Amino acid sequence: MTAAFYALAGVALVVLGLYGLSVQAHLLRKLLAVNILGSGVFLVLVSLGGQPGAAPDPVPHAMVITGIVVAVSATALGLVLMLKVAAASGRPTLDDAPKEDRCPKE
Amino acid sequence: MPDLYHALTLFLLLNLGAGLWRVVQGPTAADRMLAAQLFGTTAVAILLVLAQAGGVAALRDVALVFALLAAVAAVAFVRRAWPQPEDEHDRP
Amino acid sequence: MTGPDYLSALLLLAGALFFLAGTLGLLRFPDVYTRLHALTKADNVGLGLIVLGLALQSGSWLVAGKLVLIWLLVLLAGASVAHLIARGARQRGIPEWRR
Amino acid sequence: MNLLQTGFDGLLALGLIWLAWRALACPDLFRGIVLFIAFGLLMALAWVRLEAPDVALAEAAIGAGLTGALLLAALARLNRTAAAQTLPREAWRSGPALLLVLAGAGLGLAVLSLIPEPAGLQAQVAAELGRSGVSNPVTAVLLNFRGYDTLLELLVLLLALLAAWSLDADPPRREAPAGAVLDMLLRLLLPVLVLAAAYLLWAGAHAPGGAFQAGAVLGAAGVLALLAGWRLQPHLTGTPLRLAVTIGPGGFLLVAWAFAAGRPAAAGISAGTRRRSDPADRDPGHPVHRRHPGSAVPGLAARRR
Repeated sequence: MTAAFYALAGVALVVLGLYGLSVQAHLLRKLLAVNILGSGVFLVLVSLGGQPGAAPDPVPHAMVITGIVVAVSATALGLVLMLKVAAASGRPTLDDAPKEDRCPKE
Repeated sequence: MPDLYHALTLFLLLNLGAGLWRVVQGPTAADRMLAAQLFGTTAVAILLVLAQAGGVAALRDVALVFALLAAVAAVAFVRRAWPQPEDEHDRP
Repeated sequence: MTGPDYLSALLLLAGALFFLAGTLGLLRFPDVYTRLHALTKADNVGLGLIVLGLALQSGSWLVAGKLVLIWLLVLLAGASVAHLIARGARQRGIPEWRR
Repeated sequence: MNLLQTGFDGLLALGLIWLAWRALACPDLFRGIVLFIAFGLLMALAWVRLEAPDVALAEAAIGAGLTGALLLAALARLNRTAAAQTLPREAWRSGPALLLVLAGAGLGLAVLSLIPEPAGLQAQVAAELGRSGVSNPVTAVLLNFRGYDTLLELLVLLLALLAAWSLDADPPRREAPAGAVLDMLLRLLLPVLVLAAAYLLWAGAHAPGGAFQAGAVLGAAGVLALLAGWRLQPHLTGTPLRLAVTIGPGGFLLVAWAFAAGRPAAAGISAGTRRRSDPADRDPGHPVHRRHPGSAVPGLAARRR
């Protein structure tokens, strides 16, 4: 029961993250979306690894810990890249985003 | 006693949910950060109660880490992200 | 339930009450400074009462000590952050609420 | 499993979804980041309810502490580059949304059908746990059974740090002095943070905790010091710092290389399939059984930023 709640929440987070990643133009938003997507995947992994009454499976736990650490370093690198893009082009979006999504240049 | 613990965690979680309204509503950035600070404390309380309820001593370590790092986000806000004159992103 | 159980249940409920008061204050008070005041009630007293109630139940001095340590750390962080935010709000000229 | 716990789980799951949606959808980025910090807090509670205290520790240190600080600092510098921070409201795209809802429904059904999963790897891990030298199964998996993965993860951290260094010509900027209160907070808190990191590393052998969580706490300590305006002495930031950040992965690589060179047959084979007669398996002082020395590297990686 517990596992089902969190596994479904994880699926919802994956969907939300994918939607945000594909629709939002702002790079910081995209990074948030990737993080949320990752959290959803982690939730599904861990909630499927346990059985009611039994000791939980440590392998997904270890993988998720690794994943969390990699996610934060990837996020940090992404933030630096975003700042570079914003400094170079004057807006925190990628150039191939549709025109109407671009931030007005100040 | 276990029922009291579980009722308490549920109550604290509801409290936290109510606090979200302040994050959404603002009006100033400081108000949103205050609410986040309260969430941290509430999470510490929930973890401590869960540790006692389930007999899982490790959850006290999680609460300890929360308590240790409670200030990090708020300090980042005060030192970096708080715009000098309160400006447009403080409007609701 | 024995005597200490009732006492710690009472303390836990009182702590929950302070958390409720803190949240209500955060939602209802009119400006940053008054909300700060409400927040510290939950931080300091609410968590303190809950820690006290749990420490009575823990049955070991080590665990009780750890609980108190966690409370002290939250106190330290809460007090510093409250000061920093209040000072920042003053510097930025966020007006105080007047009736 | 009683009603109160079910209520807690349901509320927490709904709260996670709502927070993720609002963090992505609200027009103001700062509000989105604060909601994301709250999301990290609730994720830690979810790990607790899923009986994964090790993961909860990592999430508490990283999701609720480090990531929020990094995002807020990046947002502040974004403002400084005069980039617009409030976007025109994102258009609602029904096409992708519909597609993703369909995919999500299929994914949900698939996940639900997997829930009464026959068996994971817990039996295998439990069988080999005695030979791993630690009694916490998650630590055993991370540092013994999947030690090479963990080595590669250290390299990932190092690569991220190097890339950030090469890209980030951070112009020296003037900072307001930290003030007496923040200075005092750091003086009190930093020693406790270092002590707590050592405690988590030590506890990882027999209880939830371990190198990653300890490294994350150290990293958060470094971020806190940076935020207060504390900097390394100039004579420490050049070659010494570079040497310091490579010691961890370097030492790990050296151990792995020595191990592989000494016993070619066992190299690259995970502990689960290793021959039972292996003499090194019973030797608790064997390099593979030791905790790797690079636990501080995540901390260093974050410290420079």
